[in-house]
Amino acid sequence: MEKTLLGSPFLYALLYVSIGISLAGIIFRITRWFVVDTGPEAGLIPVKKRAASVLKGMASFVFSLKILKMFKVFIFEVLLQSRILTKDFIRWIMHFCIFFGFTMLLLMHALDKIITKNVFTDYFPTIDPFQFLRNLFGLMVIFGVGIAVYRRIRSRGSFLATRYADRYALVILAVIIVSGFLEEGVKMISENAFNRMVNTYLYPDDPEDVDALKAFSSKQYGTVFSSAKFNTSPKLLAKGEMLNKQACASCHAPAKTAFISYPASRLIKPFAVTLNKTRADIWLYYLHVLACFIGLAYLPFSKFFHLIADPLTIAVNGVSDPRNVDPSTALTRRAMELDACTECGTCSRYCSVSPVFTMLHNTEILPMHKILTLKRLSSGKKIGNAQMMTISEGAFICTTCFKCTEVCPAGINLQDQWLSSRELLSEMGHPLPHVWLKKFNASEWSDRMRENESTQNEADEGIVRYNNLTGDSNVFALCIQCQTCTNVCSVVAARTDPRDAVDITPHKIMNLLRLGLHDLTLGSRMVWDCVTCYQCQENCPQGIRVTDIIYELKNKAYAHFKKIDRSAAVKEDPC
Amino acid sequence: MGITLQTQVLIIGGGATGTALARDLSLRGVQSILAEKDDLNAGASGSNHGLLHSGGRYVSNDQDSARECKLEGDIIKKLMPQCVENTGGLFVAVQGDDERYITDFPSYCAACGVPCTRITPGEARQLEPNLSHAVIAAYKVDDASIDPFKLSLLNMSQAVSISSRLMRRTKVIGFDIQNKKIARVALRNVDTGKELYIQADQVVNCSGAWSKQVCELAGIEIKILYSKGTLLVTNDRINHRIINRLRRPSDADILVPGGTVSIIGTTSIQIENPDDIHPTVEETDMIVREGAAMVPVLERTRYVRAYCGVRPLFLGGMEERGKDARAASRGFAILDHAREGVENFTTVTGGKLTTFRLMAEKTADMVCGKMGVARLCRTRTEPLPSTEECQWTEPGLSPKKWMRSHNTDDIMICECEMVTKTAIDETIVSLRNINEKTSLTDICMRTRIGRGACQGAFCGTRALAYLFERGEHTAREGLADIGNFFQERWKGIRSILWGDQLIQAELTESIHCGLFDEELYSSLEKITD
Amino acid sequence: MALPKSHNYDPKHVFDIMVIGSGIAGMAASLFSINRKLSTVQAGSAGGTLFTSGVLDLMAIHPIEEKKVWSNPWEAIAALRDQAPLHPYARISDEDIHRAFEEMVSFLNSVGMNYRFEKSRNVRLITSMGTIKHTYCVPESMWHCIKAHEEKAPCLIIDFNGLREFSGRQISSTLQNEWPLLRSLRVSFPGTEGLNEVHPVHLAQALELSPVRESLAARILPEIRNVRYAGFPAVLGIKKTPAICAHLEKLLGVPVFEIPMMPASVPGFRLKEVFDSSLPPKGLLRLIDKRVESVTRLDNGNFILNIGGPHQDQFIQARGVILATGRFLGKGLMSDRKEIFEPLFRIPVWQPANRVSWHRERFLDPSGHPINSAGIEVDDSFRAVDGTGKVIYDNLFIAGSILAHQDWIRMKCGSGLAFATAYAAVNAFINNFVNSSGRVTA
Amino acid sequence: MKYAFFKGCKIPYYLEQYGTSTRAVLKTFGVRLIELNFNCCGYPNRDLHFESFILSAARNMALAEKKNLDILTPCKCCYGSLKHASHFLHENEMLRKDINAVLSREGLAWKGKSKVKHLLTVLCDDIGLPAIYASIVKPLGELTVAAHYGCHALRPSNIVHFDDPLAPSIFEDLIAATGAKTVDWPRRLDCCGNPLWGKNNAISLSLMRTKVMDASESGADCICTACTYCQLQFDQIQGSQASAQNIPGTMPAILYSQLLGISMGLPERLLGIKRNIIPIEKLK
Repeated sequence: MEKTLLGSPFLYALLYVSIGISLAGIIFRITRWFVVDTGPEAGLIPVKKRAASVLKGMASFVFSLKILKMFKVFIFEVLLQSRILTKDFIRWIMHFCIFFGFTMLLLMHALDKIITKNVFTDYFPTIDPFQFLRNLFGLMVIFGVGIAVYRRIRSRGSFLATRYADRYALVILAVIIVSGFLEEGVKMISENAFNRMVNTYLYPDDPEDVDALKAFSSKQYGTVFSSAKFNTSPKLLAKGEMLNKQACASCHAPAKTAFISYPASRLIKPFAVTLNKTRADIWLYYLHVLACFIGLAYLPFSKFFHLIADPLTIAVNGVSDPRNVDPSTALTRRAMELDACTECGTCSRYCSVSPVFTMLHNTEILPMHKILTLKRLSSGKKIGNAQMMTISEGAFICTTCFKCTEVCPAGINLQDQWLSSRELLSEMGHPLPHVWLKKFNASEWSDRMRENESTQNEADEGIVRYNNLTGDSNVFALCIQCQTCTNVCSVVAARTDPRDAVDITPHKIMNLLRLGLHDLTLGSRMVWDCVTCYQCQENCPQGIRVTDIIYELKNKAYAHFKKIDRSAAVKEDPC
Repeated sequence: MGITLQTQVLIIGGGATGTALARDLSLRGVQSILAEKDDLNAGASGSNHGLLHSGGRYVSNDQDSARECKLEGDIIKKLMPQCVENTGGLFVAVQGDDERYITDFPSYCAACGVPCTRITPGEARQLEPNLSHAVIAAYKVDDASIDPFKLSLLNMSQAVSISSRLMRRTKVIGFDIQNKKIARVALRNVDTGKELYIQADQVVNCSGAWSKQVCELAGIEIKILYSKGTLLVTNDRINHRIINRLRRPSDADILVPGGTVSIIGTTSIQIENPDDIHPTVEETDMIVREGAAMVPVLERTRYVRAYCGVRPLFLGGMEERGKDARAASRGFAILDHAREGVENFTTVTGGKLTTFRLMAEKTADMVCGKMGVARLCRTRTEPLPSTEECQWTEPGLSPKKWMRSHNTDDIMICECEMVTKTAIDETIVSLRNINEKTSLTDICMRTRIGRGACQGAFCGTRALAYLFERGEHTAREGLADIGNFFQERWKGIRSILWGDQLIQAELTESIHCGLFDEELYSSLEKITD
Repeated sequence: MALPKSHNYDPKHVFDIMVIGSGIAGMAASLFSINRKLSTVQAGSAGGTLFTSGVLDLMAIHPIEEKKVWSNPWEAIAALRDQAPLHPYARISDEDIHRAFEEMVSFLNSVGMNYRFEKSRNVRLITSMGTIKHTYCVPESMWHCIKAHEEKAPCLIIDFNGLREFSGRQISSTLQNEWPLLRSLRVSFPGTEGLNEVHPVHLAQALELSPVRESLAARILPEIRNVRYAGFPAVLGIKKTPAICAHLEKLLGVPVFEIPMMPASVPGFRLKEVFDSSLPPKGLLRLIDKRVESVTRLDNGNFILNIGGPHQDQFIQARGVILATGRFLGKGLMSDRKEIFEPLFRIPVWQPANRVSWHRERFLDPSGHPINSAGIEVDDSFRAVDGTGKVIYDNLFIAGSILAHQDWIRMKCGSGLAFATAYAAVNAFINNFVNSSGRVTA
Repeated sequence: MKYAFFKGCKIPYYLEQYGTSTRAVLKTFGVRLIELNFNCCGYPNRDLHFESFILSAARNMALAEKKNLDILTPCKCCYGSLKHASHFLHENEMLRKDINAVLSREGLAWKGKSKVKHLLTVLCDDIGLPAIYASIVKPLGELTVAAHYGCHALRPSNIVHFDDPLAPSIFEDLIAATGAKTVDWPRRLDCCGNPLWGKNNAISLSLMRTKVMDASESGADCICTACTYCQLQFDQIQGSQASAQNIPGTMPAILYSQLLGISMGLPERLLGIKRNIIPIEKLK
């Protein structure tokens, strides 16, 4: 009957279906790497060409010495996950337990007919070491999952966001393993299982034999019998042991070596009778197998896809120079990298501008969130103007310091992602502030500010909290109009375009402030073209902090202007 | 002997009243010549707070004026908005001020129909952060600030555009009276010394503080009290609303925000002769002291200028009020000199900026009556049109326009007030229209050049260079001009030279005397007043 | 011995002289004292010499109310001595004044800022205002201006679009009667075509690059025709003026000269540049933009000066102090509504009775404003004295325009006064504190 | 000697040679450089948001403080930024409180204990010119160098305390040690233009070109920098521009750490001279 169970066409059907889905999904996702737009090169390079250049790249690679390097990379970075080990030991333990334990279960247990049996001719799942190892690997996975859950509960926050995908992955793992253990445990105590085996393997010549075996197995394996109307005399036990040796021991190691399932079986013993009645062994088995099938089918659409994307990414980037990116394969690689991100948050934890995030509270500053955004962008989702401005803020606050690229466990070339996405954003009309500010001249900005007066005050509050040079006439009232600041300003000297020259100069800033026309300074070229060389401040005979004033104006301008919708039209000041 | 001009009405004096009268008459189809011995608003019209009274100031001691102010104020806000900044105003009392007055104030206002609402000192300081913590009571009123220069310029320019004619720097030197009528008036150009005659059906004397002298030329005695008022201009604007001291009118108890600056004043000192007056150190100190009681920052702030004017207070039949200038009515009087036996001669005197239109209207009514012109006043109902060249007195306008137009060949001449050459060009044109030559002082009055922190040291130099470039000046004229210009400025800063502004003055002198040796050419300037 | 560097000098070092002030007088005092091997430290704002016109007056007008112009400065000084015995010049001999001038000018020449003067003659220099300035010693680059004016030679003044403070037309027109052959030409400065305003220092910096000079000359050359001189606004370079003049003369084929213009102008920047860059290498420790916050005096008479730097106040010990903080512009004197005071040492300031009498009613009043004669009174070795004529500190010396009883603006004696008094002050310090062996005594 | 080595954001990716050459040079003087988990110095964000700038800088200084180390940075912008931040933190108590409140979340605090030093200051003051002179094995006699000071270390002097802001000499002194000649060039204290790169390239380039022109007219073979950004401007950007528009007369730029390294005979591998875009003929 066990045969029929395993081989039930129903299950096989399911198995093939899930394998089918899984493969289709994988193929689908991989093909997407060649289609989605992930950078400024997009549109320039047709899909065909992308695919072609990738193949060419692979070909040329295979026949190069890099293959050796690749081997090294594969051992250390893929199998041993050295990239994680160097940054975070606990995390490495967790990840390695899950990865190794599950892989071994897959190979030794799930695929035993195909692999284990052929390697070990005497293989039988219920004899040692297999029974023991199965428990061991199972334990590793459970342990890993445990750590994972613990980490996610403990370090909540912007660096490690837990979303549906993560929960799902952990749950499915847990279900598979736990159901596995329980099923094993239930079998141990199951009378049906005992009877089945007795009927199959024992040829009793003495009616007492069955009782003896029962007695022994209930002692040895803890099997629970509904009708225990036999007296467990030592003699009987001895006989049972003997019979066991003949008939069972060859395929049944003592249950204790199943060091998880056995204790489990002890725990559920009280309910044994009911369990036996309800044939728990069977439905637990179904649960176990189905969980595996679901996991398999859902793999390409779940976090587990990194099982495919990560090794590839690590391998590809492991052998290529992050500083000069081959534009022909760039798009595809980036797409793959986006899939490789497991949102582990390492990048954000090491991000050079995370203090800026702490102050501005714009998650788009953090690399991990930026990758998610890039995923959204590349999937071609519509994103609102306001949201785009937030995204662009984050993108350009990044200092491209290369740290995140160095620490990414998936080996993603984040640097390249940032650089390309910036170009992309600029093309989409969301360049860095110094550039989009120039969309209007000073007085056009002042018009816009007038229309958005409501937002202004609270924007200012943040700025005047610590110093208010631009609001305090004592700061600039000292000006005696000597224009030294302007004369020493190399930016003013560098102006050659008459249009630019019709803009204010440092001393004019002082005058506009005194005339109470702050809003005319904020959007001025002078303020935003200032190289902050401090010549004006150093040379002012009246000791006016000219450059610091310009800095403050920039802060004010930015605080105001980023609230203003640049696409909206406004009325001119009827002056 | 000089030429003789004909006109229906000769208006003597180009202040607020004179120019308004010219406008009023021309709107009634009456042709006129306005003769001004110096320049528009050279007298009290150009040297006051620029305050459009809600009336609150006079409710206690001069109810009629208060009512007039209320009515006229509303008309002006409606018809001449381009000259008004509707700031609103406060009346505040500080510790030690008369409690009775504080409590009675609302009833006074009610009596004159002047709206006022009480607010707590806290609220007042909310509105005006610079207010003293010693403030114990505050009322909100409808005061506004007004640009008297723009006002007169616009009035005059409309008058000229219709039928009137302006003659600046032309002084009346005598009347030729034949059978109870002024047959012709003799005038002299104060620069060239050229003399000329004007024959007019009616002669109206709007010469404010000088109306006494003018009357004397016609052998008529009128009783005028000269009250000198001095005001100080701060380097930057320190209040949003007009701030009045809540007490019976006294010294330095009004702080008026005018565009980019604030103006504190005034004093009231009785003088004998309206000519050759200038702010004194004593007045300045007193104003700073008094003003600081209300707005402490006035003690520390930088002042860029002081100026003073003479209020002509008509004492007709109220000598008993004694000689206290403040007690004298701020109301106006229109004197038909037919009584003294000169039939076509009228003098309008007294009054205040806020009621200038009304004065002009009433005067025009009388003059028209005499001439048998039946048309009614239109200034009460028709808005005052704006013109390009008359807008440049508005603070902060020039930089706004400059940055808006983004015109690549517009040069900035004055940096403090950020006045561009466009403003100068338009001024030059407007003066050419009345075929006159432009001087730095003219430009200063019509734009804001020289009114800022540097008081002409830098912008005067640039403006002069520009006038030469335009060929407005030749030879030694330039030096004479800038000499006069500096003297004109000097009158206004001499009394406020301490701290930062003294530094500025030293810089000015070290440039123009230390480097340019201009003092050696000082004989070139004409000695004015 | 390693020169003290402003980034790593030894704070315990006791300096011989601390010069307070970075104007002409302060710079002169620093120069003279390092020339005399005194360890010297100078504190002052960065812009000390910015407002100087670049021409060096000695003495031209006295008595000012008569506008009497002297062609020989020494005669003027002589006249001054017996008519105004309180004037600082009256305390210094002609020789010393001359030596002071010589020492300063030779320093300037040694660092490539060539100056020129004739021992006993004031020169008449054209200004951008079209006036004639009476002065004594001018930069080489302005010398031809004087010559051209004397000869009334055919001359072309070049000015630039957007250089708002300078109009060749104004100059030629103002001078047309006395100098009919003076013409003017307006061109766009290379690289500033169409700009609505240009700034003198930027032009000067640009002219330091030869391609700019060539393209500028090319624009002028057609107009040169029969003129004998070419005049420019004073923008001919900051560091390389002589070379630039030479190059332009070569390109144009006529002598070129500069006309001084409204401060803050290039000649001022030149002096600043020269002093800034040439004195520290000679051993001067400069504490830039650091006002002296307060002063205390040790029993041995040494001054401890607290130099204000945010949160790292430096304390400098010096045996003598030369106070050359200038007048109001230099913050050496300050004023409120009541009085004029000296903010640092709080030493008495001789001044008019009250504010009413600070200034006259006419700005250009020939007799000058009384406030300009206010200042610190000193004894013959330029030590500050109180009202009774008693020396306040025997090691506090005063130099420059902060001194009382002089009106440098009207008398045209600013630079000469600065040099001479600085010279006298340094020597006085040496005479009083340095014994024959040349060692400084505490 | 031991310092916390503050590389700044640009060195790891854009200018590795500055990091390696600095390490190499300092190693020979027995200086140990410790790398901490520093973040951005804050300079790039000062334009946009004051507190972000201060917090960034403060966190770095707090990290160094925790380890009782002074900070050494080879970048003048980082130097200036850290100096400014500590100035503001000193000045403004409210700011100090707020920032420390944020820092305390990571168990950090800014007390202003550890000093911020620039590579040049360390070489000139802590190691000392004599030691440097002594270490020279191959003087660069034939090379004439224009020292480019870089704004953010120099001004405002009352905050950065680097050298005399108007007549600095520290850089020339250090170059002289290598045996190279220095030139006095009018624009030596001006800005390199990099702060505007990517923001207003026209001005950024014209600033750079004027300096380059000036340097070559003053007879220099190359410009010497001691700042990441200045070097990027003069080498990579000038180089790329030159090649893009084949402009002749480009002026090579070399980092002081490289210059010194050469004269000390350190191996090319560490100095990374070859990584510089524009080669210096005389050094070939």
